Amino acid sequence: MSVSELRERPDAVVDPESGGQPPLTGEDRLRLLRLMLMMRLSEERALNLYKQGKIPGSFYDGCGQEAISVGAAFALAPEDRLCILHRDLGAHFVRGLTPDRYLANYMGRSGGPTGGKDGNMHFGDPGLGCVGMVSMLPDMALVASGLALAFKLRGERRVAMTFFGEGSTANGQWHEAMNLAGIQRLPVVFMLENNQFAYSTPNELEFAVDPVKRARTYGFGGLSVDGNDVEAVFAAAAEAVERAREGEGPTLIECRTMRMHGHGAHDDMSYVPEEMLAEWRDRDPIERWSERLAGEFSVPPKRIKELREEVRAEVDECAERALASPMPDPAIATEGVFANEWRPLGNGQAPWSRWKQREAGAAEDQDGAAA
Amino acid sequence: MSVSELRERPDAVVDPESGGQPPLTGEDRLRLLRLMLMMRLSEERALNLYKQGKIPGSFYDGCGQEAISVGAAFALAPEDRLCILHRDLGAHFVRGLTPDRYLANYMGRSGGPTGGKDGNMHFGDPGLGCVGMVSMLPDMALVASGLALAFKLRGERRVAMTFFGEGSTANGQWHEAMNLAGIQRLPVVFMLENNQFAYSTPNELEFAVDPVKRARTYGFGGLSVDGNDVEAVFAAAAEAVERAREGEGPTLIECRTMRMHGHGAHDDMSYVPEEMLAEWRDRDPIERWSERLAGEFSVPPKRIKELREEVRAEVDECAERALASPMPDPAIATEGVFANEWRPLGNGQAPWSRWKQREAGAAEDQDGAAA
Amino acid sequence: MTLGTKDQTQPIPGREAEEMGQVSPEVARMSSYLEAISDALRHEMRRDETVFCLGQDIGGFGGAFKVTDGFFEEFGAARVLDTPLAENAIIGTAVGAAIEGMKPVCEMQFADFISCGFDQLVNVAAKMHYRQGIAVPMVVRLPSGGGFSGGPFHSQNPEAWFMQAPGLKVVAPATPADAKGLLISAIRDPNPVCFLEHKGLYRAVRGEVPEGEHTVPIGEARVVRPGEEMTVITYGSALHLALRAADEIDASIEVIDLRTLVPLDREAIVASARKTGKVLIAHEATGGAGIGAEVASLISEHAFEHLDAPVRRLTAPDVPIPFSPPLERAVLPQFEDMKEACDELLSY
Amino acid sequence: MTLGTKDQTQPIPGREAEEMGQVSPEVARMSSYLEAISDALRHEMRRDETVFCLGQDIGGFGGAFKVTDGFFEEFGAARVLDTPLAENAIIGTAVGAAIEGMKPVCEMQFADFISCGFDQLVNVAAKMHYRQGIAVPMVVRLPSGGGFSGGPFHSQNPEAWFMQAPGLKVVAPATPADAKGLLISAIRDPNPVCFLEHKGLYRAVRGEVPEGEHTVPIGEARVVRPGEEMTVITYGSALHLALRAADEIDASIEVIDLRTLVPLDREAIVASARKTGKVLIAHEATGGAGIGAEVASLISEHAFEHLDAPVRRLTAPDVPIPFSPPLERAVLPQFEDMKEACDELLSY
Ligand SMILES: Cc1ncc(C[n+]2csc(CCOP(=O)(O)OP(=O)(O)O)c2C)c(N)n1
Ligand SMILES: Cc1ncc(C[n+]2csc(CCOP(=O)(O)OP(=O)(O)O)c2C)c(N)n1
Ligand SMILES: [Mg+2]
Ligand SMILES: [Mg+2]
Repeated sequence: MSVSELRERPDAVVDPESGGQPPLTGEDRLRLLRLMLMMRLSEERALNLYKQGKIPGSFYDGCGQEAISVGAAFALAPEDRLCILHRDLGAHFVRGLTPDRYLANYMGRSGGPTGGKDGNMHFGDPGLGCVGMVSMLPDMALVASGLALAFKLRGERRVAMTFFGEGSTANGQWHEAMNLAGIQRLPVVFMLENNQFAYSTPNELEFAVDPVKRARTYGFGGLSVDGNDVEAVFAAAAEAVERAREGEGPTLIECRTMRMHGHGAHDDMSYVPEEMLAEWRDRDPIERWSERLAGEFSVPPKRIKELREEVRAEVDECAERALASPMPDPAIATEGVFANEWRPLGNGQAPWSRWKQREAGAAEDQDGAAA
Repeated sequence: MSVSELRERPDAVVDPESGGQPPLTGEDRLRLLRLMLMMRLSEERALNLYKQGKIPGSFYDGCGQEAISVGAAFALAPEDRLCILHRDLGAHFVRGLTPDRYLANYMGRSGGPTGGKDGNMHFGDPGLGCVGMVSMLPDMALVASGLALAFKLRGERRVAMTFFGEGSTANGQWHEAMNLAGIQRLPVVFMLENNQFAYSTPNELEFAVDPVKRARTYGFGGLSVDGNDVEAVFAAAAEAVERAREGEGPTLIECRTMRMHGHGAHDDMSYVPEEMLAEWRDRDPIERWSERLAGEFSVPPKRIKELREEVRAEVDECAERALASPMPDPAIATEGVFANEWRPLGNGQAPWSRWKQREAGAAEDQDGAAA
Repeated sequence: MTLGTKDQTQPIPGREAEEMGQVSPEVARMSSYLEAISDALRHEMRRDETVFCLGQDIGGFGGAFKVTDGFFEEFGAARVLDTPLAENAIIGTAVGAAIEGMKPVCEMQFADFISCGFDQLVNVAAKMHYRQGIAVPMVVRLPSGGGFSGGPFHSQNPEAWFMQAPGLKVVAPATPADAKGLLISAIRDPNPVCFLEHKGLYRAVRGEVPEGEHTVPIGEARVVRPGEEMTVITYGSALHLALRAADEIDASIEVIDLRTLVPLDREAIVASARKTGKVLIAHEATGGAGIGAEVASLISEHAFEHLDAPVRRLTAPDVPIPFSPPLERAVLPQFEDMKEACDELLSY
Repeated sequence: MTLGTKDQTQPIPGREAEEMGQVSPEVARMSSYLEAISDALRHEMRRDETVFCLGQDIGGFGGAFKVTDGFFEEFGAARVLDTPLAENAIIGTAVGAAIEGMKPVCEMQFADFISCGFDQLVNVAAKMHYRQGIAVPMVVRLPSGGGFSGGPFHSQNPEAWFMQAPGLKVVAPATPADAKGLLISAIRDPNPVCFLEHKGLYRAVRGEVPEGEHTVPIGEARVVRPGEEMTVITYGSALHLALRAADEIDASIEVIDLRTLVPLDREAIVASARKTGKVLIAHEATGGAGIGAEVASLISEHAFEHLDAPVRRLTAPDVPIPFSPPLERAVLPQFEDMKEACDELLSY
């Protein structure tokens, strides 16, 4: 997101001048590309498996929206927490999930995070700080607020992040989450993905006014960014995460984007005008980022091609692993309704160089202390 | 409400100049006073009955808020519909309910509109175009939107009105109602009664920003008026009703007021600072209106005193009637779970001279046609 | 009986009330369960201008399961109203519209989402007439049930919740003819009716459905197959398991399709229990405090002396419905479970 | 048994698991049911920093029923969190906080308002561990029940809804000692627990309550009064009617207080039914698909050969709870109803 773009938004919460965010390194930029590619290629692979009848039930992907989940989650520290939604596979990968576990979950195999108990995108790896979504939208906005409440109550400098589609903002729970987060100034970042449709329902039947405008009426900032620009999403998220961590409360970030596939694989999206799709196809987040890397950041096109091939090979390998994962034992179907003990969520990976530096710093400090 | 006051509000939906509302006649002004007095004295009477143990369960009143329900409902035509809430007894009286039925309902007698099936303010007289509230707040905002939807679907020039407290706006259903009403431009008027508290909870724990500000983000106008000024409430409501009738969609009207009694009769409201109460006591809506009538509108103080005595006598008589109403037959306890047929709601009374004139006009027309 | 006064106040609707609309083969045609639902809806919308539909993606898109396919074109946007993603809004505005003389038919995209509109359903719609004498003629269509890896949020059978919310009628047809007949009856009923349509039957079940006018009275069970040695009382998807088991097992098995769950057809239930003395109650919903528990209790209370064996239940266990096929099969009653349960009861 | 596999998957928690916390009179004192609940909450909040309360008006005001009276002063605004009027928000944020290691205790101002937080309860809290292995240690306190003209929205007993939402534990104490012991156990349980506290018992029932540490294991019924001729299985407010009836009737009546509704103590239920052969199940909630139906079905399935009479239920009929005293009395089970039901069963 260009600084001027930010400045233009009257309700932008982020002062682009204040910034002070450690910038993205060259490696970070390649990581962002890698993660978006991993999402794209994993979902393509999954769609194939679905068409081959290997995925039971239905299939949903986030084609065209890769910049959002990748860019937003990239801002988070290991100790932060996420509730990831159904268009946001990239966020799982940012936290360290491997595609085999994603594919295994979709196929109902025991190797998926839910071990076959739940399907499609209804999972999160607790070991990576993620709480899997429920179908009911946008219930996770409240759960994320609750995670944030725990951080606030304990005085921890940690942040919760969640995602929801623009259609989900019509549900009462969205309002309850925004209102409570505003009153309590919770350290939570709400990523609103406006992909133009809720299933077949266009924006004008979902709301009369863009819901990002409501942020101020809940007592916090809201801003819109180009959801197909991974750096713009990252920059907005990083600012919001930082503010949340500093005790300055929640932020609502609208990412304008387009759902490039049907709502699910069964949906031919005949309700979407072809021109609309064509227009957005030209703004493909992966293509655009690749071009910027090649142009502005002088990454050799060969490197980008290699990256793509590396990711493809990794996804292929993961698919094999997923296919080799057994179906669950029917005996577990009636197990696990109740917990015997509470266990903490684990920390996720945080590939942004800023956190790597912090870790390195901490390790150095320790080394120093040990020495 | 002074025109200048209206003009000062940046988010006022009503253009005070455009006006064009038939003005209040002298008789209208006395009617408003009469209705507010009837509410005050009926509730005082009910409180006494409660203290005497004649009212089972709990007791709620709207002391100090009389201008809102009276002023708002006064704008409605007979064919309009209402969902009246728990601080709004005056609206029932505007529509033609007599205090005996109110008191009988509170006492669980067969003479109340619910015949003892429901209690306290959970009633409405279907014959007068009212659908009684449920406890869950603010559910009636959606029901009122549904009444309005029926009008819109049938192309009728009719309006639905409902009320809710500021605390209830935190509930998800409020948001769902506002959002839907905005999208569909429903002919509905939402009266927001900000009486400073939701039970014991003060504004700052209910929301970070005054919810009237949200109206615009739902695609319609919102304005705040002095809820202790019956003319201000009436003027705002009349404009909003007119707009709704003309197909211009919903309006949210915040009436700033104070709940002068406890949440219920059991609540000593020790959480309310005495100065706050004292301040609001000086703005008593009935006293203020009486003074304005006596001053600006030259109503002889004697007339006002008489009116008060008339109403008191009427309430006394009604109390006797209510006390004479028998307890319901236990046999009905298990009857009426299911309906055998649908029956239309009846029209309410509409004491505003404008509607009386319309009726007179219609009657004349008929006379003319008959002749 | 004293207990009865506290426990069974709903009059059982007269059997003779509506004899119209029985299947008469000359005007019937083969339809899927899904087509039968669409037919009923279209029939009522053509017949009665006050009938309208509201729900998510039901307009131009024709609904997640295509029940309202073509309706938008025929009836227009106002009568096939696409709503925002807000279930309380759908049900709450339907209540208001119904009170004002419309006959709304709400679609939940999946029955599971009723949890998001629960309050308006159980508190506003259900209690309205009892409290105020105001009728609320509306239908909530609930695509329910599992068997196709819908997972914990797209497979539920929430009917027992509704039985614990007095004021709601509840129907759960198992055949195309009943789907049509009960939906028409539901739309004409002056009360809120929860219409459970099992997704697994949408395209899998076909049958003869009378063309045009066809109603099935609410509150009346059907003896689908008479028998002497035992009874299976069931509804929805489990009916088909029961009929197959009755076919395959060499014994005289009576199969009763409840069709309506509220008000229950107590007479039919008790009569069959008294006749055969052995009853299996089968449904797909979880067992604990389910419809089967109510039916079993009624039988133990009112047919005690006639019972030759314990009343058995075959239901899903009290767990969320899992996604993966082997897990889902382990949870939802299967044909083998049905057969085994019948065999066990027969040999008791 | 095959049916069992589909129908009763929840292991019955070991009876021996927690024998601590039995009433030992030397450290007990007389408390009301309400005081016992406050005590339990205070005890846990002092003991464990992660325990916090959230709900409407629970802070400075001390809650609609004063359960948290004085808590604000002792524990501060952060741990006695006044929320906006939004039940899904209360439960949903509690889920999140619980996952992150807090132990939230939510207060619904009245149990009836759970309909407004239903979705977060049944879909998010209840299914979390089954789906993802993530424990959600939280309690939802539900001031329930009628008998004081609360009317249709302040008198409900919603426990059967929860039994149809696998993943929730449900307790419903009837005595001060159990109220304290079960609330402490609920707070320490790593699952979402619905804690039904009957408003009619708050001040009306007093009893000995152990001071300090006192837990009652979840999942364990209590034989409050042993007997031979018949059993009343009950919980909550109806326990007190049963005990009075057992006192007044000249017969040996066993009275069992279920205390926990999910998971049900099937062993205790079936054992008593087998012993006495005559069972009345009594509760205040409406009957249709209620807890009583589940218990009656269990008995008919598992104690069939031992039954000497039909299993009877005494419950509210399937109607909303009316406001006016004569109507409410006609609906809620009264002492006379209990006595009559026992007499009838004894003379069967
Ligand atoms: C409470 C609820 N009602 C209905 C649905 C069914 N449903 C699933 S996805 C969807 C559309 C969601 O649109 P949006 O929030 O814009 O997210 P998107 O899928 O476009 O990313 C609907 C209606 C649901 N998941 N939850
Ligand atoms: C959904 C819901 N939750 C809780 C309550 C309990 N309750 C009754 S009135 C009230 C406060 C309402 O405050 P407000 O909306 O400001 O209206 P007021 O009483 O001040 O007029 C509460 C919390 C309720 N009625 N509905
Ligand atoms: Mg969308
Ligand atoms: Mg208020």
